[in-house]
Amino acid sequence: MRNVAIVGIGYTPVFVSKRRDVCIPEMISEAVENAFKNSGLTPADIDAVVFGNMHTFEGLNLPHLWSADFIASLGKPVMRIATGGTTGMSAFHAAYYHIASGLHDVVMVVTYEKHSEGDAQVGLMGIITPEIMAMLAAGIDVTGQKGMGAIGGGSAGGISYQATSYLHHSGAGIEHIDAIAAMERRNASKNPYAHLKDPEATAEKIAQTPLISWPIRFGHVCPTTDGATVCILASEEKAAKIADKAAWVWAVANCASDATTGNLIEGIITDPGEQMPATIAAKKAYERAGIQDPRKEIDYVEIYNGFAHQTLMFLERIGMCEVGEAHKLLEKGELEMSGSLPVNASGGVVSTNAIGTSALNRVTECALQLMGQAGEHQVEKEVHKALAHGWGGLMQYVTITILADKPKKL
Amino acid sequence: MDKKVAIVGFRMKSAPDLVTTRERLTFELTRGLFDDLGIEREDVDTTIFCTNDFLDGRTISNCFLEGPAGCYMRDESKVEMDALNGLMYACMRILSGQYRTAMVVSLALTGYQVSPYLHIEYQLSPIYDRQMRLLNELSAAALQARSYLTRYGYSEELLDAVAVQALSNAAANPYQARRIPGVSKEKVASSSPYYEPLKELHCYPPTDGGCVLLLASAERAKELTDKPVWVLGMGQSIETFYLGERDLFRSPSTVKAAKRAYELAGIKDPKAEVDLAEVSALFAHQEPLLAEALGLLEEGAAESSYQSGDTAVSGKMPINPSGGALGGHPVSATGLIRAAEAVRQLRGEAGENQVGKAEVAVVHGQDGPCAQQNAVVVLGV
Amino acid sequence: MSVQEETFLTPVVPLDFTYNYYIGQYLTRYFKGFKEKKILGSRCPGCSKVAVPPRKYCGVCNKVMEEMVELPQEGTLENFTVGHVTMEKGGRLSPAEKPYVLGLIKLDDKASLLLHKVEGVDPSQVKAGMKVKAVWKDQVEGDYWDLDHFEPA
Amino acid sequence: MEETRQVQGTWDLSTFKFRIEGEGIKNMLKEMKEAKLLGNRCHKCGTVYLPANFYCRKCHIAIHEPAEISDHGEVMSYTIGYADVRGNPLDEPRVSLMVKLDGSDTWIMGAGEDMKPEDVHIGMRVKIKWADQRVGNLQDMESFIPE
Repeated sequence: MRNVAIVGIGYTPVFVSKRRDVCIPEMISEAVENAFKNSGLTPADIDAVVFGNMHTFEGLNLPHLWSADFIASLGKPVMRIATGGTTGMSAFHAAYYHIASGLHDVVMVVTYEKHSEGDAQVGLMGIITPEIMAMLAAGIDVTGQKGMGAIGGGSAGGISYQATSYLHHSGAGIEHIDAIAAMERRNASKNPYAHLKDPEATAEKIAQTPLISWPIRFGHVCPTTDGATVCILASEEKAAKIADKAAWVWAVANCASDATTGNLIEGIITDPGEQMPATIAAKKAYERAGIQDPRKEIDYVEIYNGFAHQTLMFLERIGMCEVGEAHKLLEKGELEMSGSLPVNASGGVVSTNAIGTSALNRVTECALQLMGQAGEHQVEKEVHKALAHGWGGLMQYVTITILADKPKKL
Repeated sequence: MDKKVAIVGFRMKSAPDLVTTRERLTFELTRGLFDDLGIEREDVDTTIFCTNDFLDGRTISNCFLEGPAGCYMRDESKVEMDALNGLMYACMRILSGQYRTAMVVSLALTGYQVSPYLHIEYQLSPIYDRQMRLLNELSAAALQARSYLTRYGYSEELLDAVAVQALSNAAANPYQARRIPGVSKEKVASSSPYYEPLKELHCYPPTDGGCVLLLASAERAKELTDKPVWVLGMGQSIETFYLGERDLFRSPSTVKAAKRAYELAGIKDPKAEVDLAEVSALFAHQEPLLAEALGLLEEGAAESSYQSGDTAVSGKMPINPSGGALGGHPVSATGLIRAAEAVRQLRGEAGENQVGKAEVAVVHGQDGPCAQQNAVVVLGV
Repeated sequence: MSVQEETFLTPVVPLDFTYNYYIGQYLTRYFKGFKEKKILGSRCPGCSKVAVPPRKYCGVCNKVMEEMVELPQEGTLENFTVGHVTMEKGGRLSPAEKPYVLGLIKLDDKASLLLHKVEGVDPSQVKAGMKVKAVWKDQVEGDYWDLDHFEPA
Repeated sequence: MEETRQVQGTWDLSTFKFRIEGEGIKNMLKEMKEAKLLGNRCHKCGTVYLPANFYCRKCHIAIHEPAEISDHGEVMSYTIGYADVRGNPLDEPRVSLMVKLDGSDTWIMGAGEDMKPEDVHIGMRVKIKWADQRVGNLQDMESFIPE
């Protein structure tokens, strides 16, 4: 095992709903340029590239091929990773193993999404379209008008079942989902690379947005964003030469549940509130990082929260607090940038969701906090260890990355 | 890489049309592999999937396969490329020290369900090539074939010779999908013209199939098999996307990938040290083209090599003794199938297609129009 | 695990997902050139290679190709193929009504080869090295097919 | 920078021929004519799947043992719909339930009837309301009603 560090981060200058001015590789190249500026490295320093996005969202197969000339990759190994919402972090993990294996020293992760060119709703539906069509033939009514058709009863789909289950088991109320959504939109207003920003957001304001499907409101749901993120990783020896400041990888882990195995009805969603993969992946990550008590040892957390309740729910699932405790921490202000357990100072996925980048941004945002480079959204407490969480697949796959401000003792 | 990671087992299957589902094929191959090795799913530390969303007609196409592959509530990831890249990622995971075993799972049902050419269609630039509709997988390959033949002054008969050798080898290989008994030059030459100079039998057939393969650390490999096949080296590289800027008659990315793989494997003279090659040549011209890039054939000597039988099963540099991708190309799984075929050779289990001396094999996988991106793995016993 | 076809469900999915791609700054310039029947490329400040159609990056030099240059309308057929099939969207092959020629055309020694249709010549008579020239639509609109095809010069 | 024009592309799933697992659901539909629910059970770990699955995800073995499942069960989770799939508001809120049927280890989803949204809760007991005229299709299960 070798130590691996993050030595450079590059974002597109903006994360917005439509980049009408650029084609896909042009947009990606902006983040690559910024990563070189940020790290002081040049294309010649890069040994290998890992590339990730949700390619059915833009109707492009293996888009790293088209982008190859724009991402400083010619003549280098390029690996394409795709695991759904977690793609960005899965790509980061692949880059980590490129280096930890001893085969490469400096590896660049390139992720993007240009939602404006496709349709995320249909892209997501593409996961289970054949199953839905088969169910239609078998007599299901997917509009949820009657009978066995209630696939979530609305556009929020299976997520609503998850949120209900979370509220029931934690004792939290919909007002807590409103409050965490408001906190993240406020945090986003301090992050230049966030999409939905509202410095004046309050729980009351969020509560005024219409309900889609209890307990999910429009104000709880992530936007669709255009943007790209690049992250450069290096081995310990190289990092010492090229970086003044670095964030160090202490552990990476993942766990998959099962989407379906021909069990069509139950297969639409899995373990709605239980999210056992999150618990299993976090446990593995703590073991690998040598962390005994995550609540004491981890200073900062970035949660992948396509929907606002997930910030609270996943804090509990990954053992950062007891079941039923997250909303109490929120009430006390502990999850704020000034609190004892700051979460999603970036604004989270609920504020910015260029899907391919979303799970990587959880990692890069932890890295910025560790290096003290988060600018206006730098949290007040000192950050020595941080945890990034990614969630995706068909709501059944979780990735975890633990970073620290020092290399791990091997 | 010094015998740190071994291939300990594999299962594969190909046919023009497998009457099955992705889930059933995944279960069948992985259960078979576990039974071969006497292990259970808990013995697999991590799984790497290589499937393609466009061919599967699904977003995140592996997320229905975790159960059938045995990684329910376990560790996995997905490399959305030719599965030889998945094998490379699995090796990296083992080399890091984090995992002792890693399984690669790849499959595609492109025979009956969907056209395999869709795979390349969606790789083309949506703002230019896909609007013009001049370029497709076959027209691109034809331009590459012409460029290659012209450059070295080969006749079009070279394509027939390569195809006959590959298809004859495939006919004797029970794992292949396209098995034409008694295939002849005349049969190949009289097959339907696609894009000149390529005809139907110069091109891979639409294929259903898949392959699973288990890798293990040196220590764990000893417990799992008496016949480990070692991963000695690997490399991968990409070149420009733009066909109009590539010398289509050569494959610089394969040259780079091979250089890296040979360095890691300690191979200085591939012509002398390599015993056979399994090359993902999707079209007849690509086999000699890629074999040259791999440093196995003399540049410009392809016609004489194929005529003299040097590249045949009994020759001094057997290329695709399995029959290669002209015998079957379940897109994504092809590179992994090449690896499994090399394992059969290195274990001396290749039956009629067994080459004489088989101690070091080179395996190749490709992605992109005209093999824009290439992966090379060196295996040995 | 061989099973009968009847075991399976075979749903028809009557869905064609639609994508809308922004063409970006460089292809926009190319089509602006078309409005004046000009073929434009972008030149790399590193290797001075010219990309046709133009694009932002030279992947070899990793440099932005800001400079636009006009290319000659006449060039050499470097490589070609005669198509006997057509490929529909979705990758379905069908026999072509009649054979047709696709060529890679060199407009300038420094320029990348441009893939286009070659017409006005019997497909069996096409030779690499032929001189060809651009044929424009009478009415140009700054669109893909303004540059209609190439023909022997 | 200036806005640029858009061009179209499509991903035509209509050209695909999908084969998906159907044995379990076909057998289930057949039995539904008799107002019965048929799944299967793993002979090794006892997990019961509805519809029947061809393998056990926990044991990773092929499974064949049929298992009859009750039409009574417990609400695992629920949601109250206020908007349709396109986000347009509904005339009245719609109850949707996720129910674990007694004797099964999987769950099914369906509409809840004869219950007020404010009365629905996790752990609530419900049963399937069967159609009078059953044809062997999912519409045979009309809804869940309180037990």
